Amino acid sequence: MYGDNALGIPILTIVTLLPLVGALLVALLPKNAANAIRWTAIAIAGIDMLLMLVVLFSYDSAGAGFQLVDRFRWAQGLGLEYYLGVDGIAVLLYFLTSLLSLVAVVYSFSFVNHRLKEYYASLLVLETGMLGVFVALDLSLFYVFFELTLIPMALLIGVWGHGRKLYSAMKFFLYTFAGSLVMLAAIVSVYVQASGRPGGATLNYVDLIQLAPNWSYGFQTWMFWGFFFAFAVKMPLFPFHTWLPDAHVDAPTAGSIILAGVLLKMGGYGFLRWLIPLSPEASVNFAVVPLALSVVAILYGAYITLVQRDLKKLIAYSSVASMGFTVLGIFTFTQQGVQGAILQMVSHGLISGALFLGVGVIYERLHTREIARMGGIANLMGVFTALFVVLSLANLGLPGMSAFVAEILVTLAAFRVQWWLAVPVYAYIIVSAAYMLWMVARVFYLGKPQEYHEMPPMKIWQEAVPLVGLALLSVLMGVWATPFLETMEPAVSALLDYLPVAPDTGTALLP
Amino acid sequence: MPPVVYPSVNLFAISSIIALVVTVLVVLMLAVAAPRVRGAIYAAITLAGIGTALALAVAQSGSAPVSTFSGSWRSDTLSLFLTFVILTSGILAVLISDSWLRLHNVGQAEFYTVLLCSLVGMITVVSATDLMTLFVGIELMSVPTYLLTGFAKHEQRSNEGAMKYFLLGAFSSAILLYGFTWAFGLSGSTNLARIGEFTANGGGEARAAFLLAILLIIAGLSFKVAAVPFHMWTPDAYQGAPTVVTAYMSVSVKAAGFGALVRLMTEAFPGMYREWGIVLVVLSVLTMLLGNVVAIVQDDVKRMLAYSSVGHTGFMLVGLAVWTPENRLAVASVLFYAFAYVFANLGAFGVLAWMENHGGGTTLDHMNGLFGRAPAAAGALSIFLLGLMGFPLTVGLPAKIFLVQATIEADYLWLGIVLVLLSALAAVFYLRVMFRMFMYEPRYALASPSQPLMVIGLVASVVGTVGLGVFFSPVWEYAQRAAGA
Amino acid sequence: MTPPLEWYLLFSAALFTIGLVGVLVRRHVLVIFMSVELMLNACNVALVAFGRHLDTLTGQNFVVFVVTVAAAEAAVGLGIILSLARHKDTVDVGEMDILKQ
Amino acid sequence: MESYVWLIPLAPLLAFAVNILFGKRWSGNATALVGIAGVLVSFILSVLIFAEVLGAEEFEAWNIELYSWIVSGDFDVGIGFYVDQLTSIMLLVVTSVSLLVHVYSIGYMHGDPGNYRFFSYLPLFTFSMLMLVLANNFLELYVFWEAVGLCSYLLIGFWYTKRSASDAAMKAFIVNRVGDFGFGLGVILLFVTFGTLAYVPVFDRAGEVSTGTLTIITLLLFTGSMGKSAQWPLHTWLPDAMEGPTPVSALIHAATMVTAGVYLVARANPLFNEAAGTLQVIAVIGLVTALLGATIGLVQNDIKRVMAYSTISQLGYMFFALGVGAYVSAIFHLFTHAFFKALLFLGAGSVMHGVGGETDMRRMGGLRRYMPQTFATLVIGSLALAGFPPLAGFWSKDEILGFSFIQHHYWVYGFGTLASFLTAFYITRLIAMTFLGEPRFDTHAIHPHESPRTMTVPLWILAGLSVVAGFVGIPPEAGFIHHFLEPVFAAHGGEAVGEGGHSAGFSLEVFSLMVVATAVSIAGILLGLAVYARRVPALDPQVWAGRFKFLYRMLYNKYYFDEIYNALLVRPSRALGNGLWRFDARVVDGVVNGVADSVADTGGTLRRIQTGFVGNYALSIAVGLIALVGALFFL
Amino acid sequence: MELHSLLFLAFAAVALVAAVLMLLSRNPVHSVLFMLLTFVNVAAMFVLLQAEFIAAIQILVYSGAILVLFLFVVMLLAGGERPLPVLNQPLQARAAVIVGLVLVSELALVVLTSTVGGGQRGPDSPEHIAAVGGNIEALGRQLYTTWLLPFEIASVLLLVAAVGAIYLAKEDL
Repeated sequence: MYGDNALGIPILTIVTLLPLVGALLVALLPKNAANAIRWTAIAIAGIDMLLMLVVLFSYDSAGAGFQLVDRFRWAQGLGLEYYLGVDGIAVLLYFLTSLLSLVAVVYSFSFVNHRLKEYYASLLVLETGMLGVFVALDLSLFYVFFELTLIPMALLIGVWGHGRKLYSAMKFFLYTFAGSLVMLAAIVSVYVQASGRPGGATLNYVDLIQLAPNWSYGFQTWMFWGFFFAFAVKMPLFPFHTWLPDAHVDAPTAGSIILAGVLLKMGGYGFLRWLIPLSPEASVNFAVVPLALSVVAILYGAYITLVQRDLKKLIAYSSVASMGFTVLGIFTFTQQGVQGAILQMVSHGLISGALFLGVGVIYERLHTREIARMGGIANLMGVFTALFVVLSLANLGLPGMSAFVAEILVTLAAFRVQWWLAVPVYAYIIVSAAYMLWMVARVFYLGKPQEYHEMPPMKIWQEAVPLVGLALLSVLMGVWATPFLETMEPAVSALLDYLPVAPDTGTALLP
Repeated sequence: MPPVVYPSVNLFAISSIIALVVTVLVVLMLAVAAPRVRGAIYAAITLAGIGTALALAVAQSGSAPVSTFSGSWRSDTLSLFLTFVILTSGILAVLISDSWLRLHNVGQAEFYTVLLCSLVGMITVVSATDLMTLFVGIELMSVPTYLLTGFAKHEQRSNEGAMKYFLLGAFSSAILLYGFTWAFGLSGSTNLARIGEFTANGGGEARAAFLLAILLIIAGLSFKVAAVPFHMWTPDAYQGAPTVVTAYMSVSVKAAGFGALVRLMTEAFPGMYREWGIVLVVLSVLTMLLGNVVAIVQDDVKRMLAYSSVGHTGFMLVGLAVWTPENRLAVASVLFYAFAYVFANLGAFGVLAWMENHGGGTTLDHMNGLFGRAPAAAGALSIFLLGLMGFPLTVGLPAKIFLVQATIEADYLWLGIVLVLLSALAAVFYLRVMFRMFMYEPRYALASPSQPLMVIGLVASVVGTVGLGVFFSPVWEYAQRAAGA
Repeated sequence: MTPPLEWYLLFSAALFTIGLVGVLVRRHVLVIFMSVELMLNACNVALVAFGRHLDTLTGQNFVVFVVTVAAAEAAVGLGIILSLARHKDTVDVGEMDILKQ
Repeated sequence: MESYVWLIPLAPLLAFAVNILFGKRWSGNATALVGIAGVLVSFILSVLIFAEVLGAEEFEAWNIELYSWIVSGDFDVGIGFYVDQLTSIMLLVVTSVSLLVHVYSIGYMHGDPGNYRFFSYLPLFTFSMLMLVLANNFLELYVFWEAVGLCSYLLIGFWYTKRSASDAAMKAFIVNRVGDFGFGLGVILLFVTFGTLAYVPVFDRAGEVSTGTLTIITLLLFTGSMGKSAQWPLHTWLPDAMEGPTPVSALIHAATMVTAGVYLVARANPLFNEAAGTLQVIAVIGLVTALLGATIGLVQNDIKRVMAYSTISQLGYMFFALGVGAYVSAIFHLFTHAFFKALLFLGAGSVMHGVGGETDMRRMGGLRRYMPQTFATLVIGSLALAGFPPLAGFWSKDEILGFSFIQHHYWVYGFGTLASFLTAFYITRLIAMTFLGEPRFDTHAIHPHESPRTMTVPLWILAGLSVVAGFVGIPPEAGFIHHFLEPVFAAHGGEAVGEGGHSAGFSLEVFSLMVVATAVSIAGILLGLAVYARRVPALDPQVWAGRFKFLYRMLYNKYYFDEIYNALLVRPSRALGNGLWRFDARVVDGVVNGVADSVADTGGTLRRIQTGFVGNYALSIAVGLIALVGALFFL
Repeated sequence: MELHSLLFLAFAAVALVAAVLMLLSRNPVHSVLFMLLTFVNVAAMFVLLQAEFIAAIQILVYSGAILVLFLFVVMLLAGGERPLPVLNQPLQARAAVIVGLVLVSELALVVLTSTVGGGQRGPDSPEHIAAVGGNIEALGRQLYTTWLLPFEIASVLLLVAAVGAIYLAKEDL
């Protein structure tokens, strides 16, 4: 039952499903036991995080293939499996998920006082969904987890959000749901296609990558587009990104952290784990589309960010640009590109998660997200300012922080594919510096908040520690990226070997 | 004068309907003998009856297909599968109806009589292999549903819904009958298999006439399953009917109607599947589109669900439309969908009925903040709506997947994608209800009469919706066997 | 011999169409219902004619059931009309419009 | 010493860490002392390394790999150190100036509430700058290239509540990023071309690569230099950077960071040598910048801005020296310039300190009486800048001009000499306006005073260095520095010292050029004194400004570069952003919402079909029926 | 033979005209009477087709029971005394006529272009029927043997119709 699981216990199952159990636990607590609910949620998320460390330490980063596998057939005769496993592409994102979930849960401790039970239950269900996405190796299971994230996220936005929260929640849900339903049709196609093989139908990754290269080009084309929309919406890739600013602006802080930190990565992960392996030839041939869109996304996102007046929207649009690098890196199909893309996902998870937390810190004190109504925060909250500025610098790709490594790798990869692709992309570093510094100056340095609210210092465990921790992780990745890159190396190499591309120049098949 | 030769009769094959008819008699006699009986005694008797019928159907499921009564009845996996579906919806209907009947002082004996008779009709519809039996069965299915629609006889909307349903139902029955007439006249037999022999080669010189028969039949049955443009009665009748009745008939009539369609198309006209297939493709697209689009603009949840049920008819039609003699999945996917639909849709209407019993209503405003007032009800309704939406871990997802799979098998991928996109559209109105329940402030308090049977019914529906969403494979395998039979 | 089958069928088609048009153009609930009966009658004619042409009594048997069904429908229809009459003393389907859109 | 190199950057880094974490709670000069301690360690180590490099018979460059930073496929970049003669000189310059600025800042920053931040950023900068010069590969260089930019940003915006400081900091960072944009692409192209970024293999194989590729690479690298070293057209940030505290201007914006561009070109000389086209571009840009800076410097009234333009101009000198292949001369000038320009800035800081923060020279005058030490040191610095023999500036500047002349770059020589004349003139003007004549400030409100010892001592040290630093370059092209640096530039076949068909040392040709240079310098000084000290009526600056109104306006407004960039780049960018945003809302999102709305509208229309009238319903059925039956004729 | 055809034409003509008049007459009672006329003519047609039993129940059930029931209800309802509602949707009327014309031509086209008499010839030739004992005898035999199941189910249909109709029509319970 537990394939080559070194630990002998179904650790991935435990880690993945523990939050779901926690959600049930929370749901069973009495409504007015506020602190009990909070502590239970924190305990669950914390234990999950500890178990995640077990996963990390028992993961052999030099090993190829999937590790810590849990596997059994759950639909007899249909060939569907419950199949969990991590490889180098997944393990970092898997870790990131539990980290940011813990941050979100802890952050919410005193800031959420309304309908607590539902809140924490939603957060925990969301965590299970996200964790599952990164370890599910059967397409059916993947789809289940992929969709499972929708409802709690929509609830988080709709119930605990601000502004046009219902509109945003609805938009978030429908947009991503529509994308993933097309993917569903593609999954069913895979199933039908795969059911003709000798061993019976299958949807598991390991079997599918044996089959996919033999599929006709026409079928691969359909696979490509079928999966593309789901993940492009999730990323979100231009022009499917418009749900993102709305969702971010109206989401509660914890929701934004999760949304930016983890949810968007599901798209990039999906590209790597499913779209490309299932349409190897078509991915290479159609790569020009995501490449072009990602270049547009980077510049388009950056320029729009330049004129944002809402702090959350600013960071949200900057995410569009940042995630553009992920897509760009992936579809270069070079070692540097793909590794850079994964690194960018992890890095963006840390940085944007922390930035949104920072926005929360400000919002809790000033009750506004409008940059024009902020200012001079540096005079009142020095440490916070320092942290936020560091994170902003990380976001604009300052060397020594994680985003730089990712961006330089991706740009290098793009350059190798087509030099003129890299030139506009790299111009991003100018624009990103402009908007981040402009924001920092307006929010922290100049002026005073319009209505001088009291600015209590940061709450240590809820605000300061997560910010410091995330910033430190980003710095660690920035100054010593090798271990992270080595962890993903075997998986990325395997993926690239699988594709019909030249190892150095990737998609250089482009005209 | 030659002696009368009696046909061989296998009573075991029709034992389910015998059990139901016996139950009808028991109920009627009890009503006559003890008119003052109160409480859940009728419900208990009815449940026992349907349960017996279900047990007898299960008992038959192991044996080989039985054809009896001069070939007018066949008990095979297809009919048994649909019998399960119908009887399941019957049981759930009884469970959720009890408290409404008692709260509104509706004649229980009459209600259960009519309900049981409609079950007899539906089982006949799905088991009949002869046009004559089928026609009588369809009428025995329809007439009780007209009656049930009007069962809240003190409510004008109920009367009016019944009136419309009745008039249009009779109208479409006539169209259907005309189709049967032609099918009989062209082949000289009312037996489906015999007709099938005539149409095996595409109808020969009578091709046009056979097509006429097929199209008339499709028109007539499209009315029963509420396919566009024969669906117009649906919103009015569904909204006018007592909610429990809507719950019941929205799932069972559809299942039986599709059973009849499947039988007729695949047994009587299999040789002309290209022709009727394309017609059904067009109908399915129209139906999916209209049902889901108009549902978006409804403010009454009951009416919204009525339109959504039109949409679901469209989805199911997709499954049948892509039928080919080789495509085993087509019929199986329709069957599975019908089963899946029972739990989700009946459950959804059931929660509406629950709310009405509590003094609430069925408009969108009534849904506001339901989660705060009645978390269990809101949670249940959410699960049902997610099921209808086709969300993972509910039965709606595999149901939709199998339909799509069938389209792919038949190289009709675009139809599958249309289906999938319209499912996404459908999410709009289901979500809106959920949003109301979770994100709005409640408007009023709910009374809380005890409704034990209702709760059992709803819990059973939840279990069905979620349980089948995870462990769908036995049902799916059974459906595939039924389709292969 | 007897007139050809086609004549009967044409007659049946005409009768069916008249019934159908009747359903569409009349607002009196009973007249609508009678139009439906007309359609059923058209079917009956065709059934009997087909049966006669093919030397089978199945058509006539079918008619027996059709008549039975018509009777049952009539009973139910009148029941519904009467229950509706309690609220609205009308036979005009045009006035039955609380359910729409 | 090879195994202790890592201590050089580490010491200031530790100082930074200690100060940023704990400095806030400390009172007095504790943070300053921590900073000084850190830099002092670096300084001592640098001296030791210099001694070792100097003492070795045949010094082989140290190439130390610290750890593997990024490994991805064939992209393998580590963090490491590369120490050769050039590095050791740069280490000396950086650590010594840094040390002096640290000491000076004790006095200068005394009492500033952000003291601890200042003494955190300054070591951080020192660390970054040291890493920059120590880097052993291009990506590492790039990283610390940006890191010093960050420190510059932080320090320019040190008084962040001031709008102008904040804007200046942003501007510095963004303009530098424009340069880095090119630099980064250059690094990437380097890697794509060579398959590695480490100095040694890249330089070894420079000759194997086509000139075209190398030209592009070097041009891209030079873009980075233009940004960092404030070369035209990316020079606009440097004058604004004067918003930072003056010690910062001295350290970062005069002595060290801004010379990183020069260092880059010198370091990558094997590449540049192969790209003649690039060298020409560098020469032209350097020359343009030298003139641009010198001319604008003529009319500015802000004491620090004058110096800033002077820095721009002097950097231009270094670049055209590089452009004509005089690498050593460029480094020599970098070396001397570091001392006298730091001295000038610190002196200016001392002046400002004395007059309560005033920077406008029109409100100074006659300060000589109040702050004699500052005056004396500043005069030494000015003379060094003006190229007055035998001060440091004379030797290095003269060598550049001489080299140009001897190498037959006569136009370079001509314009260089013109710039030299202008330099002498504006620095005299600065001294005259500040120290000579009568006070033009309110003597009742402001009581100028000499600065404390912590400030004057560094001034004197720097003044001493400004005097003697030039001697390492005597005789021209054959001095100590030339021999010392020869391996760096000769090893790769560059136009090494003493080659090129002319004799090094004091030839007649060289000597005559020196005379000319001295004459030009003295002419400039005399003219300056005549105009601003003596106030010769015929030379009244206002009259001349009126006469050449257009020219004056152009100079006074710095050739309108800021305005042009605003109109051509900044505003269009924002307009583009706004346009795209509107596009996003109306078109991209509009399509999404439009689809939703149109579906709802369709639904609204379709629901009206449901009239409630049975006849209509039946009609629908009937129409469906005839449509179906009609279809049979087509099936 | 000629006579058969002539009679058929006559009956058909009268039936159709009566049917059209039923549609057109304003008074529901008139409608019922025209309906009766149609039914009688159809019954006569059944006789022509040698379906005597069917003709009989056509008269008995339709004319005798159902139409009388209609008349009863028409009288019962107060609405019956009001002037009959007129269709006030000209579009609907026009559409109905067009639909009717299209439908009848489509049906006619099918009847005339397709082979409609090609079905399986059954065992119930006139000789066979005569041998069994006539139309009613033969019909009865089949009804109670071959069609036993639908016959029983039809009985359930009548039962439920009765129960339901009574429940709905009942004043109160």
